[in-house]
Amino acid sequence: MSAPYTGQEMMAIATGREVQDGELAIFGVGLSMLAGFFAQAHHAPNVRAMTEGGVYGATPVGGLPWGIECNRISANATSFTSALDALGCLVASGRCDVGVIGAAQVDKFGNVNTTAIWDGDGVIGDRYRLPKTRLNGAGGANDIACGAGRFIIMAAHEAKRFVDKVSYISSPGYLTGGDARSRYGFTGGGPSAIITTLGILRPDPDSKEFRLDGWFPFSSIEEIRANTGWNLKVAPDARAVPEPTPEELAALRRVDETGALRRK
Amino acid sequence: MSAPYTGQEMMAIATGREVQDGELAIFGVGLSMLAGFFAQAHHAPNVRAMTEGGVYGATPVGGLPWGIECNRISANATSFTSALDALGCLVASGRCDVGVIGAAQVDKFGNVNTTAIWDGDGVIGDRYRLPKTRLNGAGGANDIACGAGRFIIMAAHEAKRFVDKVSYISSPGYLTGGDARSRYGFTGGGPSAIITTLGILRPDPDSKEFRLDGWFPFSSIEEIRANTGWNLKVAPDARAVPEPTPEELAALRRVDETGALRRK
Amino acid sequence: MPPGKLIPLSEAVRRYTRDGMEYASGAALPVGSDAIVFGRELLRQGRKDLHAIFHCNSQQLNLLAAAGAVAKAECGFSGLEVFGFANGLRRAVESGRLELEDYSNLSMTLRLLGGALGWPFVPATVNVGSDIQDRSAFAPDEYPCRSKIATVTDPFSGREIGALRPLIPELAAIHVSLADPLGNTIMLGTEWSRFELSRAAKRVVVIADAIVDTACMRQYPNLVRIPDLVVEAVVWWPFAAWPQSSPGLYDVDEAHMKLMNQALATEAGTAGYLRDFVESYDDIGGYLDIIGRDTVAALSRGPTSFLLDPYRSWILPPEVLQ
Amino acid sequence: MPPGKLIPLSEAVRRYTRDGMEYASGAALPVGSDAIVFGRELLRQGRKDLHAIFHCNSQQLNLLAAAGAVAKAECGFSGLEVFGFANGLRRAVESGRLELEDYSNLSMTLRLLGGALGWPFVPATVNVGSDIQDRSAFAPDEYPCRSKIATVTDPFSGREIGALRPLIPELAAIHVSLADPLGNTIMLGTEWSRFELSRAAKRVVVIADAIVDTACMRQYPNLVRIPDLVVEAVVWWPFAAWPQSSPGLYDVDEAHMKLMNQALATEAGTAGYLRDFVESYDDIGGYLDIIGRDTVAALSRGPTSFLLDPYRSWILPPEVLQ
Repeated sequence: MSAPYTGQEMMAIATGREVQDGELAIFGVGLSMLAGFFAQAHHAPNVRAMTEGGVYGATPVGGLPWGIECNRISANATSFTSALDALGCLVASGRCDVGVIGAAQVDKFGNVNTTAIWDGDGVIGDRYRLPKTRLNGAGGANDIACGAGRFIIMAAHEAKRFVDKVSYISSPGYLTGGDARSRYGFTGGGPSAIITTLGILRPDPDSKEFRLDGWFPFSSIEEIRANTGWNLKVAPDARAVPEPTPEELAALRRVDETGALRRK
Repeated sequence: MSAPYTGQEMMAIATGREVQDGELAIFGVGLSMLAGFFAQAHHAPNVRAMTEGGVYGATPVGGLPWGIECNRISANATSFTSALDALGCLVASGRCDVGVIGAAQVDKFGNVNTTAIWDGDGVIGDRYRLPKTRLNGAGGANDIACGAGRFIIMAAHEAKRFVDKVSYISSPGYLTGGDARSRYGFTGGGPSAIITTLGILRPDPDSKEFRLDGWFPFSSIEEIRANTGWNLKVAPDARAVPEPTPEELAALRRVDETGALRRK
Repeated sequence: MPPGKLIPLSEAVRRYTRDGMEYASGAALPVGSDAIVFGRELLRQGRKDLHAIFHCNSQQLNLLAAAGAVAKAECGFSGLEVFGFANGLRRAVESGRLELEDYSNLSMTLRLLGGALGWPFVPATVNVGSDIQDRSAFAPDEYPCRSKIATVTDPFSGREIGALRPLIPELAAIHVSLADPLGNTIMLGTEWSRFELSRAAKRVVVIADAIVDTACMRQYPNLVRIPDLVVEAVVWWPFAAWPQSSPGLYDVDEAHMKLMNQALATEAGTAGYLRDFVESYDDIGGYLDIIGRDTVAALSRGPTSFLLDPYRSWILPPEVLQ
Repeated sequence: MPPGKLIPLSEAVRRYTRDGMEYASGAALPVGSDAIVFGRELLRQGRKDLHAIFHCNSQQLNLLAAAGAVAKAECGFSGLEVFGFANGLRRAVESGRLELEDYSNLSMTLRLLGGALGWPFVPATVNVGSDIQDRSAFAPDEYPCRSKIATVTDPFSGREIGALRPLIPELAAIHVSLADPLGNTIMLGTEWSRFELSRAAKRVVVIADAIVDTACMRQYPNLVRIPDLVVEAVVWWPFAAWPQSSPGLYDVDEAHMKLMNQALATEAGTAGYLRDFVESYDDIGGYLDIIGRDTVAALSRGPTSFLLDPYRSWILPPEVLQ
């Protein structure tokens, strides 16, 4: 890749483009937070950003925060409340417009697994059994997936991660597709996009199966299909995702002041 | 009455005697608050007193507070939280040991009406109709009556107020008596005493009907029965209530620094 | 730094209120923090048929009810504490002009919490078994009423408890001690249920006794329980809770509390009160004049005024705000 | 003024903990406020078979799990944020030595809220429809599981939502920034769910980085979200959250976060960590020595240290406290 930007930077910018000005938005740590603050620095100056612990009005200082309550994000907050407030009153209530979550595994209906990986066929089975690899659990992502108006999933595009059916639903996407979500009392609408290291998937409006919507300039339909564990359909209007503009890159790099995204 | 104390003072002291050291206790404004702080000043130095708005650690300054959040009680608080905390987390949860509430009307099972009085036979009837006299509503008293470990009712002893059946249950006592309370999910045990301007009533352990337990030195069984609207039974061990000791009176008067209770 | 979200009181009422709306105040117990001045402005602009949602009655609801501007009200306590019955509200209820739906002080908070969390109902271990559950002024023919407070069965124990209807008021006009121009706020004194209300209401306007620089909020972020991201507009109005109290800023005006409640006991008294204390000022200066400048000064020297000390240096002067 | 409720850390662990108990920490997200030092003392006193209730995993749970002191755990997030997977907890789960029941970060708070309010269940619009509802490590044979998260029908709309089990832990050991000897406390930084936990737990011990005079609380009563009347005992222990951060007091110790998590990835590493960082100190002075006095000084000069400024003058010196 000879582009004047890294794949991580493309992914952060593509995610940030999903966030609109004035929206109430919740970001996790790491790439997700950089994507959110990039949006704020570039095209969404009035985005109302929050973290799930109830830290409001803050922008990170001194580099990428180590965590949602890191001193790097607590240093210039205007308000500290609580998890009940942030995840309950603002997210599960349906007030939050958009959230960004990560995924260790994601399936064709946008269901997310961040809990564990099992041996063998990867399926847990009807009896709960010990996982081969324990991951981080749902955290606030389940709450965002249930409550936020829409949410965006970020994931590394590899066939083992993009599976037909996740082995454990930590955070619900469209479940079995169609209107399956409507059986539950969710206040949120479901995942609007999966931003990957290679491109962007979006759900078919009816079946809710995720289709290829765009490929990053350094990728292709073929590469993406080869790295997807289900038979990925391509949306009729799929196209190459525009590469970062100089303004976007400059804004992102102001936010990513220690260059965390440029190292990869 | 030639006693060196007023009837109001006797009533406050009798109420205060019900509060034990170390208890978590909730008091309303007026006489109830003076009774509580008298207990703290006299025999219960470690009573954990609170008001329903979530004002903790405060003792009134400059006279009887006008209200639960009056500056006279906000001036030396160690903590301000909220109604959800005080009435919910501390009272409705069952954590509060004792509460004191007032009553415009109380019946033989300790049910309290503070909502309204109706014309005619005083009964609202099967259809909600306009009251003759609108009172103050339930406030926090319903929450105390449902949630506090036990509660004490304070009321002026008059036949029109001590009725066979209140016309509206604002705050539940023992409802229809016996174990009627157990049908509901209440965390609290019910009223342990009615302290009146003339004496003290306590519930029969089985029927939960209130009986005369004690008369103030300036009153009598006869006067109390004559001022009670149901056929008041007298407990086998009923006796005259001991008059205030000099120490009790001194403690009460330190609390009642503007002499609100001495004027009547 | 101003204006940010700072707008005049009259503009806030014009922009965010309408006849017949569900209007919530942050009304705490009747002697505490409430933006009574917002109610005065509602009357000045002739708003009517309001559905008032007040945690507790305050002099605001007492006044709005006396003036005939409220058709329905829901609250947990309808008196004025040691100041007695609320004569204006009482008169409106007894005449049938106002339907008053009774809850308790906890159940009003729980209903706001339910609205804040987006729940369809809120569990309650209170109010059940009493006439608060069985009677409804809004559904007078239903007895015992179950459309107001229902019951629900705990799926774990099979035990039955109460179920309250959540509240999602169209507008909350919440009194706070301090706000910055962005809408970050500090409450001194108990929150009562203002936190839950600020998350439950569709729109929130805060009315602050004083405006401070945002630097104050960055120094005390743990005090900012209602942050800018839920606030639509900020109104600066000193003595906004008068004649009630605002801990740290001013004490209750005992004489006016009594005068006001006495006036609201009759139609004639109410008319006089509206003339003298609602229609009689043009701006903040005129408002402070009707309180009385001596009274303003005396009430500001209350026993809680030390509570304001840490924030005084950040208070923005009037010339920046008007 | 001291001691009031002030007791030594070792005494608090001796008096309030026991093998097999339901032990809750105020653990916030893994880089934030948590009394990790309380967990170290649990290990020093050999406590085992704990049922850990952690809103989120922290280095405390990671350590307790690695050392084999936890038989069951419930939490919403089990990682270490940007520091990666929690190796000690992970190893204990994968080996089957520890049953980890999964919830989400909101549902853990809601369960504490339900415990605080005395509700038999808590409504939830989250967790349903996922394997968090359908799977239970505590009831592995039940599928789809409904004894962990049930459903309940809204009596008003007929709509079905989730019902969570409330939490009422036997003990909560909650980290706070400041406490007075009576048990009034100030948290700087997000509360996370420490407020709800302090009302849900049967007993509350607070562990404070610094002890202040009660006059501080009277100046800032709105900051005192956990007041003395719910607190059983107060422990003073500086850098109680190390290597995690305590906003206003000290920053996260990045090097030790990594060293610790790397050590906990193996049995041998864990044994070494216990020897060097758990069993290796006799008192607060010795504890600060193992952190490193230079590190202590450097971490205290973090970007949030201005948050402590308003309270510094009330901090009581060590000689009064020991």
